[in-house]
Amino acid sequence: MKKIEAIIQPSRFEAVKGALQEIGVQGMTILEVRGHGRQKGHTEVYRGSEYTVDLLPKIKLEMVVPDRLVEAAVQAILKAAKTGKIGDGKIFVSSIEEAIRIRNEERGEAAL
Amino acid sequence: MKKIEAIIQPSRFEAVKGALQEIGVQGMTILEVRGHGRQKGHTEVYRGSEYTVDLLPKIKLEMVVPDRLVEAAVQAILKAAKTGKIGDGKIFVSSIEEAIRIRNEERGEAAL
Amino acid sequence: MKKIEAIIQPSRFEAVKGALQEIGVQGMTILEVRGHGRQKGHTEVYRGSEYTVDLLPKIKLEMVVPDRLVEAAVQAILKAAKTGKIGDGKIFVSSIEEAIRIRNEERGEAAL
Amino acid sequence: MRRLWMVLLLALSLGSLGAVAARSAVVPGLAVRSATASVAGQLAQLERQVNQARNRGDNAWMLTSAALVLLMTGPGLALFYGGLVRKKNVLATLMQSFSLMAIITVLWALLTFSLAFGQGTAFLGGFEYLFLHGVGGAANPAYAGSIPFETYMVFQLMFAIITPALICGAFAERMKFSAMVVFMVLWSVVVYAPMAHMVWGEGGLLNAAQGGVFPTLDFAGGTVVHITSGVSALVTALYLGRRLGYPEEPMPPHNVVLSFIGACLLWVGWFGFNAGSALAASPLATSAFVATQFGAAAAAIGWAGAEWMRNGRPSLLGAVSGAVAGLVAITPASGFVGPMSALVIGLVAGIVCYLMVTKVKARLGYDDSLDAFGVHGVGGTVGALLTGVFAARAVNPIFNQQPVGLIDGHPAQVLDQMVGVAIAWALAIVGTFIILKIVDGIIGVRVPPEHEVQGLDITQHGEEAYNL
Amino acid sequence: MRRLWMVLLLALSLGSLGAVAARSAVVPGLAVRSATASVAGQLAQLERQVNQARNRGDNAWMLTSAALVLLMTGPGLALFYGGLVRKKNVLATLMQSFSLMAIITVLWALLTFSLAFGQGTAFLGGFEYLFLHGVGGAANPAYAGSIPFETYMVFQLMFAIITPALICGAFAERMKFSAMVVFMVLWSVVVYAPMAHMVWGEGGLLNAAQGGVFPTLDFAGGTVVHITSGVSALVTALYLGRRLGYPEEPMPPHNVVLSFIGACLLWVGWFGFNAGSALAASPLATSAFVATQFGAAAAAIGWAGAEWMRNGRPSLLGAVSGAVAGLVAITPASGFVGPMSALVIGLVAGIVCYLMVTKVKARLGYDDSLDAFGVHGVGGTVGALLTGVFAARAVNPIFNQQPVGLIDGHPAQVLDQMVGVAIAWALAIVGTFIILKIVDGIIGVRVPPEHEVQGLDITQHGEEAYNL
Amino acid sequence: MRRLWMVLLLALSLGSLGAVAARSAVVPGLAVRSATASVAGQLAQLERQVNQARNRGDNAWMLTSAALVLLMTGPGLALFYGGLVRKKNVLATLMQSFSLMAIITVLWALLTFSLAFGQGTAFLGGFEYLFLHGVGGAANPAYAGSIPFETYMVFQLMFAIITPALICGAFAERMKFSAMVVFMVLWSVVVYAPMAHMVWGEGGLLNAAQGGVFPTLDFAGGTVVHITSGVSALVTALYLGRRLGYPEEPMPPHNVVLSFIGACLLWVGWFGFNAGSALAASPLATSAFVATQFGAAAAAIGWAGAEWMRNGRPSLLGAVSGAVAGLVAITPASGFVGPMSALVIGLVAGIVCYLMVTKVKARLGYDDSLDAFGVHGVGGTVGALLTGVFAARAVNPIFNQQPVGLIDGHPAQVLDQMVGVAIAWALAIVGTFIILKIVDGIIGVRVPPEHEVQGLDITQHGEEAYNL
Ligand SMILES: Nc1ncnc2c1ncn2[C@@H]1O[C@H](COP(=O)(O)OP(=O)(O)O)[C@@H](O)[C@H]1O
Ligand SMILES: Nc1ncnc2c1ncn2[C@@H]1O[C@H](COP(=O)(O)OP(=O)(O)O)[C@@H](O)[C@H]1O
Ligand SMILES: Nc1ncnc2c1ncn2[C@@H]1O[C@H](COP(=O)(O)OP(=O)(O)O)[C@@H](O)[C@H]1O
Repeated sequence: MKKIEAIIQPSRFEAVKGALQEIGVQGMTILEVRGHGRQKGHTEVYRGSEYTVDLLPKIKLEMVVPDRLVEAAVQAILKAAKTGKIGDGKIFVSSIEEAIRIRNEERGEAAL
Repeated sequence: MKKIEAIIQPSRFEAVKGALQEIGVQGMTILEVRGHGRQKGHTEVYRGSEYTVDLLPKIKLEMVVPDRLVEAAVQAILKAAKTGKIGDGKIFVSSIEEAIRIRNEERGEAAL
Repeated sequence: MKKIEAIIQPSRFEAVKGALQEIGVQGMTILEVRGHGRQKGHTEVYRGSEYTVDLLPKIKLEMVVPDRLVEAAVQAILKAAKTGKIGDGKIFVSSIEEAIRIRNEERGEAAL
Repeated sequence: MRRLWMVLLLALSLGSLGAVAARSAVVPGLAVRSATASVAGQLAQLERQVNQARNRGDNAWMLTSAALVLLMTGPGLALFYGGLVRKKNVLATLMQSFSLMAIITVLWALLTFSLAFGQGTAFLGGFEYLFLHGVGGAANPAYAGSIPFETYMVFQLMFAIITPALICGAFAERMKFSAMVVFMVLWSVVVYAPMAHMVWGEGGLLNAAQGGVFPTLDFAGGTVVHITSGVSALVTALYLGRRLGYPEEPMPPHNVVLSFIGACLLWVGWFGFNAGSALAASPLATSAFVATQFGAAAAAIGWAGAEWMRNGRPSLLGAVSGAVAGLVAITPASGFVGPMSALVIGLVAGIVCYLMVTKVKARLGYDDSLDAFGVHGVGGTVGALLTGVFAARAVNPIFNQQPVGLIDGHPAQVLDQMVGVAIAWALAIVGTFIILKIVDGIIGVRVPPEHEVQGLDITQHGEEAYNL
Repeated sequence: MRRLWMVLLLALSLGSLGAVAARSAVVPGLAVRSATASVAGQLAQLERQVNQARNRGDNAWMLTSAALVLLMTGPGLALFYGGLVRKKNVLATLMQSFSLMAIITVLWALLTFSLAFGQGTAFLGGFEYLFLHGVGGAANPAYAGSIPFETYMVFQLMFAIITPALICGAFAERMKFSAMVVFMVLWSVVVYAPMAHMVWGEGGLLNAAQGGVFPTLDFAGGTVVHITSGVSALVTALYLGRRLGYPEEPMPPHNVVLSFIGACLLWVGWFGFNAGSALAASPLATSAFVATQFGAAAAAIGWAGAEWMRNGRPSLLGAVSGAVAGLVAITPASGFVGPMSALVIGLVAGIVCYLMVTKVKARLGYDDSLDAFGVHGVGGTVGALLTGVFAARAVNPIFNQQPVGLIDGHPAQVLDQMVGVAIAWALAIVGTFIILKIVDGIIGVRVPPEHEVQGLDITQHGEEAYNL
Repeated sequence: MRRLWMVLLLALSLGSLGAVAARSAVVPGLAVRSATASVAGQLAQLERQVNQARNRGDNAWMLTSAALVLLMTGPGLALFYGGLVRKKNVLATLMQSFSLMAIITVLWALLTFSLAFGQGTAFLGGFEYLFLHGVGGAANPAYAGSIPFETYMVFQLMFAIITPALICGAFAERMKFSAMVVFMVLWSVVVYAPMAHMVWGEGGLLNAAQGGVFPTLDFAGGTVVHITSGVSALVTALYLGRRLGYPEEPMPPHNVVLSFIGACLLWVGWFGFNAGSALAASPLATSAFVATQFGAAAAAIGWAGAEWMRNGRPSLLGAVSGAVAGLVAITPASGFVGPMSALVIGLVAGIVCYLMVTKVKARLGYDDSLDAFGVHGVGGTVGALLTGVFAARAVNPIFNQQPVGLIDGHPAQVLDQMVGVAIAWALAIVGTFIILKIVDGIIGVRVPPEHEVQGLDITQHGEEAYNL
């Protein structure tokens, strides 16, 4: 099993969710995060104090999928999230050793 | 060392925290997340626009524990978080290579 | 590639970000989380109901870096985040198998 | 699509501009007022004009007061309560207050104003004002000689709205919306209308201004508003039972800032409530205004001070809760007591309500979610009794210059106050219990547990307060 | 640094205390008022004093009303709208209302008050009040005999502010701020001033009180305020086109609590709007006050009830939207109809606007983001027409005791109302369309798509509403 | 448990219903008013009635104004400030304003009203009104002839509350609550009471209406309220030193929407503040009302316009800050200047305060957290001086029809204004510095650094604003 973490632009979220569902990835967990990277932020001024805001709102998706689905999921995300502009985000893949469904204590891929 | 990630129903959080403390798991990090899975959402209507809300509020716990504690922790979570209804959530286990306590730079299991 | 997760005091965040940038770590994702550990919380009273708040606000940084940068990044975080008081937080290191930049589909270390 | 629309609209507009073509204007002839009256006639006319002039000032204040009292319910009380519940129930809580603003208004127009202020018996008004028949621009001297009867009606309406809204604090986070609507309609008829009639209505049993059998002093609604609602709140809290998870699970207020805004608006609006109850912009209104300010201030100090002594720190929520408790307690007294008495009443109420809410409630174990009983029931009772103690003829010679309250030399007034209080308690308990039984039988009063867990906003109203 | 400052400040203060040294006080002599007039003289003087006394009461109410109407725009309407947009656009939405509070005020002082209320022609006022020349403490009987003309001016100013602010609901989340400013200045001159003049100005074409050619009943601004703004809103929504992602992407209100606060403040402020339009604290003001309350209540029930029937659940947003729709519809009628008619008008408006916003809009497909047209355009039109139906001489004998509305026995009034409505629609459509063309040509009305995605708060104003 | 309760309550209620048994009602005899007076007598009586009628109108407005001024502090100012701080300090910030609403009220009742408005000396009032002795329903012509003295007292109380609350902006996010309480009590006695007495009190040194030695024009509190608070704010900011992390660490407002709501309520409430200072619902009140609206509007444009030119974008926070600055500056002038002058004063104040807050403060490096000095100290000083320039006898013939301000032909008035300003600065600096020293010595004024990091909400009050 692999865990896919994708950090994407908030405005692409609905599209990504749809693309993943199409290829059969149902379960996922969504976090509101702030991202820092190459994408330059913007300046905000409050009563003369200037702040450079370089933490931009992003959506992070975490999903654990069977190994065979990894590449399909990555492709689905790429297709739906890509706008070609700096700040589109990243996908990271790592290993998961065990998965358990709390409801019925199923383990392994059956639990996903 | 293993990292346990548990996505649970918000209403079970206090019980899970208690169960973990009983078996000696103190340190953990808590995130408010939204989950998408089999559990069907609900419909919301704002001035005639209908939205199907399929991102439901969940609590995610992350804790890094020594290998020998993993199974006990999983059992504790299962016991406290299980209601038997769809949407109870998941537990994922993965490997952690290094842990460091910032305060005193201790490393490894001593840092947990 | 390694993933570094650091849970730090919110008040140290700007310093840590600066320290990481100095050693060349640009990309990172920031989450607002609540931490539970040795640091004891505080008591809040609302109309006579007392709550012990043992979930304290923390900032979690996640960054994926090439192996060679791991130790430098850890040191940078330690230096900037350490105050020596309980609650300074933890750093966890784990393996990442693949990284992809959504914008141009670059993979591996080039994507970081 | 957009273009089509544009063209259609432009066509319409050109057409209608044409309609202004030609039509002769008929200016209505000016009424000529001949004025050749004798001195006596002139004097009489002047007197009428003087009355009208005074009425303008009084009406200005009473309309302002009516607006202020509506402000107390929405957004005031709604926010006060809405901030105290959990995030998943905030809209449902606001909706309780807001729906009462709508429903009670219509009910009042059709029925309950007449039941409360028609002549009827000592216990309930008659039907002469059904559909507001005969409630117009002329004053009704039985109630207020210097303002339109219609002003009195709408001012009283605002009281009829906030009273049931106060009860909502007790059953917050677990009552069905449909059940609440039916409950409140029945409650307005069965509890509110009779109580208002007894205390303020023509010929009412407790009407102190018009020689009721047990003359109960209640300037602005200690018995009518706060005791009835607070005691009914207790009954509903007991009847519905505790919220799931109470008291083990922490249920801190989801947004204290909202409660703060609500409390401040309650304070400001309360000037309309109390000083408006003078029914004129008279010195008595000023006196009630001052008592209101002083009662609130002293009670905020009382509650927060008690916290400071017991917990080592005063809290904002404590201070605002105290202010509300003080406003409740000063309500019946506001038009009868001087400023120093107001300070005492406020201070006592702040401390007593603090103890009630933080100590007694915990010991007794009922779940009055937002302390509707602890603040309004208890504060109202304290205030009603202390009114009997501190009322002074120097402030309000209601009994033809005879002594009014205990300190003023009329100890029996305390007994009369007790009768009023007891009747209010009794009516609230019996009425509320019966209505709850009925509503529970027909639709059920409590939401199913899974809905309670998910939150009332989604399950009762299909919306969420805060979205991305 | 800190020390240096301290020293400097202390030095300054010691120096200035010295200045109080010595200077002889000259107490101005007291004016002695001799009073040896005959009875006739005394009577005449008394009459003047009586008038002054009445004026005080009326002025008290009118100043209160003016304050209430400003409260409707800020924070009322601003919050109502601000809660409905997405988080990234909330400050921009508030800024639209707030900047109008500033800009329209200055414009009014310099130009538009005169254009609206100067004598001029049947279509537009003259220039005699430019820079408020001659607008002072004395009453102007052409408008209001018992309050300073300056009071009338500032009361009307508050209407001139909220009217354009209402339009903002239609183009929310996508219009350039600079374009909005220019658009609104032009709109106030081209649409608002003529409409206000025609309906309320001396010699206005539709002025019912002063014998206009088509006497249109509009007590507090159904045509002048709500139809002009609502219809202009539709035109801007069509002209600008839909928001990116509409209607596929969900765009739920980011904070319904804010909208609730705003709606409640609108309701309370509306008492100033409608009852203030009596221009005196008279029984007519009370009547308008009551109609306002009843219209809002019935419409909230209408809208939420319709939701309950169609979706199985009433929503808070529905209830407050309904209340606003009812307030809109009762506006033109408020000083002409009795309480039972107000209930009917409210109920009809609540249901009609519900259908408009939830069914018709979806079918037609334009993106009136916050339903400025659906509520104000439609509600205003419904209200203006129903005013012709329900207006009664018993409430307001505006036509010299002749029948006023359809039911009262004057069916032709409905036609006059239609003329007024048609003119308001036409003026709004043509005026708004032309202004949009001009502004679009000069600066462009819509922000670039990437700014729209990022949000107007950051891109137009360089700030964010909510920070850590 | 629940059952037991139910039974108990039912028993109680049945018992008390029994008490209504029987008791004969004694209807108090009706006072018969014989009315056989001569014409002269009738005239005299009519005159009394006329005065009473006028007083009703004036009292209606003054009670409304008092309520509006309280609204300015809570929730107005509290939210304005509360939105600007970081999330961890919001409740502590609200608590500062709210606790002053309570504490200053009690202090005023016992002591400070007398110190401010008793006769006493040119510098401080006497003790005759301790415990509000003699402050009742009758008018006190030395202050206001047509309203109860008690109305005047409570109206002035609201000023005494907001003035110290304004200072809180300077030491936000770092002062101990206990120290704040003691500081404010002392400050009210040592700084506020004398200043109010000098400018407005009978026999006060600067009292322009009653022939003070240096007649300083201050209609509604430019010196008394804004300079004293703003300058004291500067002193506390310097004394306490900067917040930890200032200015390197970003400290953006945690919720600009709250500040917006606060600013709007300040604007609306300010009508009570300024127009209420006419102490009657007179044409002068209208004039002050208009000046208030115009000053706020022009200043919002001034500040936001300056931002637009310098940053390329106007901000909402800038616009509302500008409006507040304009309201501050117009305060002393409001009852003395015409509408066009008000526009000029507002515009100047908006620009000057903008430069002060954004440029000068940064250069000088003190940490006036929420710009209490930059807005109130600077705006108040600008306004006080410009009042001397623009005051016109046509608006307010305060000097017996003699010219009033510079443009009116009385250049010396500017000097008198400078004296008033200098005294206010001096008193504020010296008084505040001494009090700070004392309080710091006894309890310490600043929270420990770890508490400052954790936030004042938790450490000072044991609560958090926003919970799950
Ligand atoms: N090394 C990294 N580790 C974790 N998150 C990262 C990393 N680099 C980028 N991110 C996340 O991806 C987002 C987009 O990255 P950015 O560098 O701005 O653009 P791009 O990926 O198009 O080059 C960032 O805002 C951040 O949330
Ligand atoms: N494959 C997955 N990867 C990550 N999170 C998941 C995955 N599947 C489920 N989740 C999380 O677990 C929650 C519960 O899952 P769901 O499918 O609704 O119920 P159940 O686990 O009882 O079948 C989801 O809301 C989501 O947050
Ligand atoms: N085993 C763990 N797994 C995950 N997060 C942890 C763990 N232990 C601590 N943390 C996080 O680190 C924070 C600091 O830990 P704490 O025990 O309070 O202090 P310290 O690390 O100084 O001993 C906690 O609030 C929590 O967020």
